[in-house]
Amino acid sequence: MELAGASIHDDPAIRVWRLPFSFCSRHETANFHIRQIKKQLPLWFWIAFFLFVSEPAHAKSIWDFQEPVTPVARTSLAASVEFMRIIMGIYIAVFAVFAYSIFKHRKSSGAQPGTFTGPGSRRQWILAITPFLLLIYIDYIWMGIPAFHAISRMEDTRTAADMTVKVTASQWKWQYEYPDEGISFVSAMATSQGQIHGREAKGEHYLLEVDNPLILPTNKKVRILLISTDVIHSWWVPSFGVKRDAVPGYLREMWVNIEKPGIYRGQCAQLCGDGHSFMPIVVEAVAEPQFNEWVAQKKAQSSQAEAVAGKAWSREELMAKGDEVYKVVCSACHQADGKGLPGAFPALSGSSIVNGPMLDKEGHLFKDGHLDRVMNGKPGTAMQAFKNSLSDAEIAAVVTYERNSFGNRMGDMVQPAQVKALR
Amino acid sequence: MNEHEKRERRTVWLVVALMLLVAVIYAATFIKLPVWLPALK
Amino acid sequence: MTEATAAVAHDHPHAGIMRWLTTTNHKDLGILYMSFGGIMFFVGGLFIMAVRAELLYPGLQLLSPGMYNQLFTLHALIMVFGAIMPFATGLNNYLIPLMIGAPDMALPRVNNWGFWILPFAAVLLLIPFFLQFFGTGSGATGLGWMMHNTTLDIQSGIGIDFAIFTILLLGVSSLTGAINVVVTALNMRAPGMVLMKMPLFVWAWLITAFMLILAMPVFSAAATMLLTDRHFGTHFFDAANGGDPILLQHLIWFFGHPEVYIVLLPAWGLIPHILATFSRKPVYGYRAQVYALCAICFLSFIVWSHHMLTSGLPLAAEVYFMYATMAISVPTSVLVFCWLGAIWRGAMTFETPMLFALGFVAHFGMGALTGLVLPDVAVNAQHHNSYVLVAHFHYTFFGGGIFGMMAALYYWLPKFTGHMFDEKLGRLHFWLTVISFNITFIPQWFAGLDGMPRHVADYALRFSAMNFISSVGAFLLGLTQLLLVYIVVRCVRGGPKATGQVWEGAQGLEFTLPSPPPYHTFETPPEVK
Amino acid sequence: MDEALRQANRRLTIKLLLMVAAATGFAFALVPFYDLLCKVTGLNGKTGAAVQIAQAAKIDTARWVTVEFTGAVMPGMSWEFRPAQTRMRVHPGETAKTSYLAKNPTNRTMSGQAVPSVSPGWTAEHFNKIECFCFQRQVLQPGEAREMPLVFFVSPELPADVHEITLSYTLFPVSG
Repeated sequence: MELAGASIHDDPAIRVWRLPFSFCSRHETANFHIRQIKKQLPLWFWIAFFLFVSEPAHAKSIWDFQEPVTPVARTSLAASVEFMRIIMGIYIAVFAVFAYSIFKHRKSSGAQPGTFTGPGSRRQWILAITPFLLLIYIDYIWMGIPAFHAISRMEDTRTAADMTVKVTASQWKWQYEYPDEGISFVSAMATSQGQIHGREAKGEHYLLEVDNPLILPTNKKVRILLISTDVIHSWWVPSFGVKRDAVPGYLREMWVNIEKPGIYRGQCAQLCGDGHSFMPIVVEAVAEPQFNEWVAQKKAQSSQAEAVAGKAWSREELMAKGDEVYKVVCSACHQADGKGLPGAFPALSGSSIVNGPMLDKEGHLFKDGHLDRVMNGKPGTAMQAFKNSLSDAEIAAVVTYERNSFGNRMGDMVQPAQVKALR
Repeated sequence: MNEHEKRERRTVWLVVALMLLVAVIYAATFIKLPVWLPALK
Repeated sequence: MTEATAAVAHDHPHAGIMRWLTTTNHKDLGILYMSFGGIMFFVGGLFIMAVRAELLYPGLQLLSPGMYNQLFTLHALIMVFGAIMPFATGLNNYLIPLMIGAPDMALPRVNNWGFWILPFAAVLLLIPFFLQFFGTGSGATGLGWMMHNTTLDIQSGIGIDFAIFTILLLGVSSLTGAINVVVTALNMRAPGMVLMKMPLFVWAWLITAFMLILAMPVFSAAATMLLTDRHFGTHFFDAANGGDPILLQHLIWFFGHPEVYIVLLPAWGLIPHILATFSRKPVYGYRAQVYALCAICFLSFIVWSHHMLTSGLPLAAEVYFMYATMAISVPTSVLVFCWLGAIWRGAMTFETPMLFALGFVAHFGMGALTGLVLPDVAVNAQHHNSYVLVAHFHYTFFGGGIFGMMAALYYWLPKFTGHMFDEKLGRLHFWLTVISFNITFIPQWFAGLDGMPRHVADYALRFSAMNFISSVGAFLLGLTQLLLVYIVVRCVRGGPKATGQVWEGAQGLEFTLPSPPPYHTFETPPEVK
Repeated sequence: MDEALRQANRRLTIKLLLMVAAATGFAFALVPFYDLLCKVTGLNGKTGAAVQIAQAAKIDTARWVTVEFTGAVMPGMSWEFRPAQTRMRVHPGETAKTSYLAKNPTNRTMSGQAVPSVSPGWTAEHFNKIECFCFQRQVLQPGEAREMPLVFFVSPELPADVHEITLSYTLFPVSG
């Protein structure tokens, strides 16, 4: 199983924000951006050209969303394109009249001001009323009726779903759960802090890449349940045409039916605190056989992990594995030497929690002790609940490692089987 | 009562009425809206 | 003696600073309000410049995400509550008594109080922002202008509490102002000025005042509930104890949607004045406009949930809010139709106020028409909280609200100061504003259509080009506004004398007075035919 | 400034100060006042939600509704909390029984409160809980595991369009 990559929590610059103006922009990255932009500029000119010059036949390419791959997304794209055409038509029609008036009825061309204050003749009344009837027709019939069908499709409960996925949002990651398969994992952004702060070149999928993508089968109606464990988030993949808030304590649902295999990327769409920009969603849609293969593989992995957790580990095994896990998961905040970053991340070296009890005599988890912190996190801080993303063996290993490194000499260890019992 | 006094009296009543309206809406938000709004969920 | 007559009894203003601190004169207070609005316009602008500088390139260059959240939140709060609303209130203070032939506002001392709350509210909002640089607290509120996320977990610290107190203070200020407008408009009109002869600007403000009175208490109550949730153990919005985080959104948008019209209505009221003046024609469709404004006022209270169509409303509610929202397009298009009627077959000249008024119509038209698309729930699922939305409401707030305020400023500036402003510079200001405004916001449509969410401090590479152009446009737009300061300061200092009429086609009681109008006006009410 | 005016100003100052004092006092009085109000009116769920007793509802054997169960634990709760089964099929009107499993693996007695939520939200009124652990706070001793029963029925009035209902419990920590 892959380990959770560096997340937003790992970045000291975000925590130490009393110095908000860090002038760390480098010349080479600036050049890089400009090259990027140059590459995209023709697109912009192209769009501007179509917006101002072309006829509505080309409008589709202007108002394009990302490629729609679900029936809902296709419907909403079609509605959006048509609606945009209509309003551009109205805009051009209305402002053509304005423009005509502005050019014709000027004092400098000798126009004499009228004295009318409203429609006078019957003809003028008809002229005045028609646009409103047309508008009502557009609102409630032309666009209103398809819109109603689109909504009832979006909120469709008539057809049963083929499978269910539960999405649990928290600051700033997504946990995906397949209740029927018993699979659950955490998905967090995989873009490095170096890329964000301009120390490394930005990759192709900058900010839109995760460690564990959500895998979904194509051509299946997938019900997506949404809930949050802290603040309101919003799950949005533009290609799917659906967006729904994840509310703490309140279950929400929506559905997708992906018609085309591929990798689709989205982001959290509800301001949810400092890491709002760093909460991407990546969905990999695969054909059903591959999906089943993936499920089988995941299940094999977890039964393998369980088998590994079942055996008794030696101290050396735990320490070696713990070193590995620590480097990937913990060192970004607590640093490679376990000294932490003063004012931002606590040191593990000499820490009273690490050097304190973790299990009591009966084998119960010591509340707010070392193991509890690692498994269940500390609310309101960057320390997340790692029991959602690490296996029993990984937790046991890293805790054992921390208690016996950086000058900590607890001498004790914890077995994966114990961790398993405490989940 | 002359025109001026009448206007003053009207002013006072109007202000009192508007302030009452504000107070009622403020109170209703606390008391009634949590009761009404679940219907929207 | 009532306050009204007492104020009139003070024949001469105090000298120096005491004049401005103690004044109950509607013209002085109008100028105070407008100056305050102007200053806050630049404070809010400065904040958004920092935001756009961060967004110039992908990656985090200047700001931490927390700082970024604070800056755009303060930008929004300051622009809406600190710049546009006070400026519109300043206009009503100065102009309503002149337009209806009253000696002053009905409640001059309340008027003074209402104004002097504002600077303190602004200080309260900004204190936590500056305190963080000295190591105290965790900064100002960073939740977006309507604070529509649950605030219990998202941000601890004093920022939100200060914002809540700011909102409560602003509530008091707006409500006193609103009550004052209602009483003045209903009770202080010159003999012969029946309601249906009242100038449209006064009508628009009367309706705005009613909207404030109906909506502001809800906002204040929501803020109070938030405060008690945070500190006194209530559970209105806390899911743990049966509260509902979505209730906060309902309450806040119940205010927030009328608020959009509170910002826009004053501008809608003054645009017909300006269009009529420079077309040298009477106002077109006066009654239709009054009824349209009333209809919009009513509709604005029953459509709030279209701001939360992705929050998981039941199907029936989604359908209702969609159709109800679409209904707003009808009275709004009545207004546009009347604006067209106002210039049709006129004898137009294009002085700066007229340019801004026409710019208002063109840009607001774009914002309004895109507002017709957004309530379509299926489409909304795509546009909600994307940059499409950012572009949309800037076309209405800036293209509508601010263009309207600028038109009004140029239109009445000679009346306020007694001097004409530099017409050439005014036109330059207009064209630069239009160009840079569109450079700023057109790319945001495309970024949004392409899937860029709003409120993000950093973005994926596919949005780079659009954000780069948008940022450059924003810097231009910011710089351009310095020209406005120069024009206004020069006009206040001196310039060619303005006549009482000021503009050739100007109508209305305020133009029967000399420019600038004397300290006390209409002590004996004029007769209106 | 003449004496009369000065006196009038002084009186006004005193009155205003008194008003400030009264307003402050009122603000403090609000908390007990609000408690009283809640107690009297039953607002904000303070009197506790009433358990709906199943009427002799007609069982609609022609229809099946799938009920899914899911659980979430808020951060700070070190508990394990999950449904005993993830889904079951019931007829509308039929009384069904299932349970949630909770375990407190820590060495401390802790209490939690489960808040239910039903999706689609508007079907909540058709989802009736006869017996539910969500009405009281749950106290678990160190190491204690408990099976918490849930008895419910789906109302036959449930619109025919709905085939799936999901019930979620979010376990919140209760402090104090």
